[in-house]
Amino acid sequence: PAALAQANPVPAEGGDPNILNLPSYSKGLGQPVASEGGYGKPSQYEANVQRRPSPGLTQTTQASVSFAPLQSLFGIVTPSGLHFERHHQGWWDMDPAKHRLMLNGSDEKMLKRPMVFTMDEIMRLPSVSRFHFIECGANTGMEWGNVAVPTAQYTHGMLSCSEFTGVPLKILLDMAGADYKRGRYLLAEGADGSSMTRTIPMELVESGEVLVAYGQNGEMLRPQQGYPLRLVVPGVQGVSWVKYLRRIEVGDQPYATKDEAVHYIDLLPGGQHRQYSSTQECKSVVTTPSGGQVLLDKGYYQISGLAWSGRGKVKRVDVSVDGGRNWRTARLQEPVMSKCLTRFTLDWAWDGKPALVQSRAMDETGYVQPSYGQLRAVRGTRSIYHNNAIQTWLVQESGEVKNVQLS
Amino acid sequence: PAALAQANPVPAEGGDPNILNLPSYSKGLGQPVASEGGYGKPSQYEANVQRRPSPGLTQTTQASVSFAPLQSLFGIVTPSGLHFERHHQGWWDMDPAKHRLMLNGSDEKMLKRPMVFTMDEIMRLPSVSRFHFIECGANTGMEWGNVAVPTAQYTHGMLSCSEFTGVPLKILLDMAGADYKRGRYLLAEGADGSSMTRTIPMELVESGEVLVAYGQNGEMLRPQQGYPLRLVVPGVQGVSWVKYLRRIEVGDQPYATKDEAVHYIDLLPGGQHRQYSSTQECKSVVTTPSGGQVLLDKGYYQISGLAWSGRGKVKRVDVSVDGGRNWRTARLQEPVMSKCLTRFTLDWAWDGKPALVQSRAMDETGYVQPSYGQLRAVRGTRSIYHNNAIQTWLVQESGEVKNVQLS
Amino acid sequence: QPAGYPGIGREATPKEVAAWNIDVRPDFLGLPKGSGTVSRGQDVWESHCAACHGVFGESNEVFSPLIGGVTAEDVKTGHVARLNDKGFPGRTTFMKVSTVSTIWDYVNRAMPWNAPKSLSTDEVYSVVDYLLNLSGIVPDDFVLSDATMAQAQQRMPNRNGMTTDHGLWPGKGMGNGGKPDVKAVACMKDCAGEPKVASFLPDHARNNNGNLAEQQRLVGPQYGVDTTQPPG
Amino acid sequence: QPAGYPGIGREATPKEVAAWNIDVRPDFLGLPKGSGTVSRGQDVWESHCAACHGVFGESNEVFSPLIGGVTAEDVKTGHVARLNDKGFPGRTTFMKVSTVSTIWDYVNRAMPWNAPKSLSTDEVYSVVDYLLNLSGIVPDDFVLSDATMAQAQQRMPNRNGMTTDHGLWPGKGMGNGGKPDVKAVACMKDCAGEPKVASFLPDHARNNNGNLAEQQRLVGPQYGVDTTQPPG
Ligand code: HEC
Ligand code: HEC
Ligand SMILES: [Ca+2]
Ligand SMILES: [Ca+2]
Ligand SMILES: [Ca+2]
Ligand SMILES: [Ca+2]
Ligand SMILES: [Ca+2]
Ligand SMILES: [Ca+2]
Ligand SMILES: [Co+2]
Ligand SMILES: [Co+2]
Repeated sequence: PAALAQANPVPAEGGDPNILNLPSYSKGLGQPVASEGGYGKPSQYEANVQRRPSPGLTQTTQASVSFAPLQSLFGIVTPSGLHFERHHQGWWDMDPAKHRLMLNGSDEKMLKRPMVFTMDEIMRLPSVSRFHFIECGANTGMEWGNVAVPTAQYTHGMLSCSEFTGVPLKILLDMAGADYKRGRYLLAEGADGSSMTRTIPMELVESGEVLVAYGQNGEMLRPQQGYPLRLVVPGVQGVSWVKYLRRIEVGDQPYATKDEAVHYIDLLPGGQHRQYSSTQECKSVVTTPSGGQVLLDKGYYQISGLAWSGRGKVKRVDVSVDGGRNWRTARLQEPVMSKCLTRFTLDWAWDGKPALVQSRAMDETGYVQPSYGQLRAVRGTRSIYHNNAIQTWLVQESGEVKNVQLS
Repeated sequence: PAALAQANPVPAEGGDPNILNLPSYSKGLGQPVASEGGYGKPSQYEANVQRRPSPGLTQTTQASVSFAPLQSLFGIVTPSGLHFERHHQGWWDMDPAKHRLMLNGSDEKMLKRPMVFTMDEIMRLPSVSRFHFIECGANTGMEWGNVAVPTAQYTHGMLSCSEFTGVPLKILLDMAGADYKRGRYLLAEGADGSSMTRTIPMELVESGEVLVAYGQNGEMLRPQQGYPLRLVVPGVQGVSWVKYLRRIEVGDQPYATKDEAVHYIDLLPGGQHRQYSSTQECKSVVTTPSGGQVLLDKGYYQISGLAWSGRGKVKRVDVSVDGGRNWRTARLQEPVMSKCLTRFTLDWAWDGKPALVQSRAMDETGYVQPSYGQLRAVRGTRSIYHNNAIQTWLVQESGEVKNVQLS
Repeated sequence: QPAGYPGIGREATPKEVAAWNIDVRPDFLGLPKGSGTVSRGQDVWESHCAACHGVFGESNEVFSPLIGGVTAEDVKTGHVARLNDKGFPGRTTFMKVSTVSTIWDYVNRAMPWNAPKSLSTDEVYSVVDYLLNLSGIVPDDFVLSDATMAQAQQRMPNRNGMTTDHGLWPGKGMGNGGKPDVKAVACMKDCAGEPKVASFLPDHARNNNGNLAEQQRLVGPQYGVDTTQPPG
Repeated sequence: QPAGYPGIGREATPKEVAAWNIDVRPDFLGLPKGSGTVSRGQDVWESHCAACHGVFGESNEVFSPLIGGVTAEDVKTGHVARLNDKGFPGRTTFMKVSTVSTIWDYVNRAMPWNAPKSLSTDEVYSVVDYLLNLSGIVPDDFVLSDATMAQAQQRMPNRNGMTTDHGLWPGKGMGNGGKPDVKAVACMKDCAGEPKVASFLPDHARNNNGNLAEQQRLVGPQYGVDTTQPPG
């Protein structure tokens, strides 16, 4: 169904019929407990809030993306049913009792002993639970050259945030007796058809941040997110968070796998590609208001959005409603966590005139999110990955909000 | 299906067949993106993880409870599909476009103007997002006299924790011009058949903590949790978090509604009842290991559980494996938030002998969770509500874990 | 218009407030004019309530009994003596409730359970009158009305049965200001005596909540016990 | 047994490691013995690959083209010149990839897409040989094997096309140690010139991603615009 009219007029009949005539649910008996088979679903009125592919973006549906509906989400937790998807060879629902994790070395001396773990064993080891964002390196990739898609879902929706639970990979490597001196690179490998592989720096493992995770938002990972096991690599692009994780190899060289030698490489002006670019730099986006929405009234609005950094905590977010000439500092919603989404908000009274709404995040390293001009001056316009430029939404006089880029 | 055997033996054939014979999913093409209608579901192998009513506890299924499966949850966020349910007259899926919130006074002078809001209007106002637990006042109520149910799901499962998003009620009361001097009590009322009503202290509203909430874990509230609007009253028992919220009245007296005059009152030795008891005091429970589980091996386990307090942050959790003679202080998982679940963990090497596992939480006020003996010395054994005694799980030599109470 | 958020929200009309402002307080604020009799109440009860609650409010088929357990002596003292009787099975509504407004308000807003808010005001007065009569609070000829409800209140069997002297009200108007009733100490070593198991589920009850093997995840540090089998 | 967590995990057997340790590195570590020819590769290609990728690897029906855009000159320089040509449509696999091991490893683990890991080692050598030949990297009679792959590597058209001199590797072994390439400043007042909209979606494309009215929540501070209707 299309949008409803926003109206709360002083009623003609001396009262709003929705108040004066009691609805059926005020006068009847409702549904029983556990009536959805012991696992509840959203309201029927929320059917518009879906993850969606972008038409024409990919040629197949199994090597494809569905985008999280950022424009409709609150706070920082992404409901697991709306978590963005990126598959290279489709998703599977694997029997966890048969799943195994192997640790081996690129050569015989890299590990004291190669090891095999069952899920039972992994879930018995010491675990931690941490909130982190995951962003695909290609998020906002369609927008490098110019505006390509209309809403925050499509511009920024390869982004989600969850509470992950798992075992620090360091614990497993210690058990296997890894040679941390020689073994400065890890290969993570999945059990699906693509057997996705990515090179991971040992530094992140040693920091205790990299998790062999089975839990997401309190329950097990969803099949689309790698059930029963995925690598969690906070701050690093999603492709490295290998799903259906079956193997970790400790090595002394990077692996130049398909998704780090043909894709997820950044084309620079001059024709060189940056390889092994992995960190997701500081970025933000306003989700309310955002492209494809219509503001129906002048007056008060709360500008709201998300900020994040692959290098640590978000320190500050500034918001402009005049296309970047003047900025005000937004409120950051606690808790502000490292390598995690941070929700920001700011009061705004819309005067009904065109407005260019932007947000600009800064992280604890002092790094400031760049404008398109600043980013393109270094990286050109033909990359696909790691576009963290400031997003601009144009609120038109009609109230309609459009995705625009400024010169 | 019943439990699988936990085994990872050194394989006879020189290798585990689950490794040597590649599974079909390593050799095939998986499922497309957005293949579950744009809203994903858990794995088929997680079907045992459900919210469940306790057989025989209630006579109807609409005035009833389903319990969250705490023994199977990770971290602190409760997946919304597994959030416990407590309905008094069933649940409804209400059209948010027709839902209204009214503010009025118990007399004409209590508010400068009674007001009506649409959902559109409420969602336009300044909002915050905060993580809080919600616990039914009757949680663990079956256990006041003696052991009644076998698992953590039934002993403690009227407990959940979410990121809630909504408007501080104070903002609405300010708009309506509430008389904060006279109006020290609020009545919150639902729109369902029960039109649930509870008295709320103005002090909690003034603190900014009470929210008129529409968001839960990033999406809208689920119908079972009050879609489209519920009151969030951090630290206070669930019944006060009125679902389907349609009205707030500011008054100068408490209201003695059915659920604060016939139920949710605490029977003391001597026959008096405590009325308007609302705060959920500091409490904790070990979820791993817990009743109904079987430990299949001696050796390392990570004891894990949840702690919370309606008076603020959890400061410390101690764990005993000898029935309370000796205690060790557990690790608290960051972030530790006020009136929110806190996950604790502790290493444990099970020697295969009977063990009595307990946890004891302390909050930032210095309050220490009591033993059954300490609690019953004051409140007797015939109350139904506010049982925050230390839970004991007996790990038997067979590995089977039982719910027990100690003398 | 309120300052700060122009255009958001509007003043409620008197008709609207009247439609929803249905609560009745212990001081009877909110109680609409009207009246009812015991005999009309019995008619209402038998046609709209008895199927669920039993003819005398004694049924526990869909909920705990409403009626029973109170005595003429309780009506005098305002304390229900049987609340102290551990042998008495269950605690009925009228054993607990101290305020007659509570019953009126609740029946008016929520009963009959499957058709709440379907009774007229006088029907509510009548059926509450009937329940008060069944409980021995008012005589057969008592007319319950906005004018007489205070008399009924004076005879509520448990009217003196409530206390707010506790630490669980998170505000200042009632209670003791938040002081907890139990003061435990976090002893760390050699704390209690030898622990003895005093209560546990008997083996014959182990399957009462269903097969626990089917209520635990299939993988993990431990599984669910198959409670269709005897222990061991 | 490892210390700390006795009984958890076990040593992998050599057979098990061999079954899963299939990766091939740029230095050819992991490359199994074997060989293949262009003509056998063409057979493999036509029966197992061409349906999706086109007979000459040129198809964009299921994925971007694998073949095309590289020249004999590129094979000499190790830089694909067309990566600099903004007019060239798309960027093929062989325009980008700098390491032949990458192709071998990927075909071996993941292709054919609908039946990964179904090719024999020699079939993988052959089909990769065929792709190298299509790209003008190896001659028609080139036998690709564990012994000759290094020769092919020396002729990869984009072998000099990669750099790790950037700040996006979160480790020490590569990159510049994490130094960002863009240094923006958080100006607060009168910052840029008059902002001008330089790019936006043309009106005729407004419904390209479906009706946006159906992609927004039905209630809230704003609704979705009905993109089946013209703007305004
Ligand atoms: C279809 C079944 C049904 C019918 C008909 C019904 N009730 Fe009830 N009644 C219930 C249930 C179930 C509850 C408990 C509701 C809850 O859990 O909050 C209840 C609760 C009550 C209570 C509160 C009891 C307590 O201790 O909380 C009163 C008083 C009551 N009913 C009176 C009435 C009256 C008067 C009528 C008729 C006008 C009536 N009921 C009709 C099922 C019914
Ligand atoms: C059923 C369709 C299909 C068949 C058959 C198939 N492919 Fe593919 N191929 C794909 C798709 C789709 C991708 C992209 C996968 C991804 O997104 O990761 C791909 C990717 C590739 C790539 C990597 C290209 C790049 O730039 O990432 C190579 C190389 C390749 N295929 C070679 C082969 C070979 C060799 C065969 C036969 C042995 C084969 N393909 C059979 C569909 C197919
Ligand atoms: Ca290897
Ligand atoms: Ca009132
Ligand atoms: Ca308005
Ligand atoms: Ca019964
Ligand atoms: Ca073992
Ligand atoms: Ca096509
Ligand atoms: Co990606
Ligand atoms: Co409750």
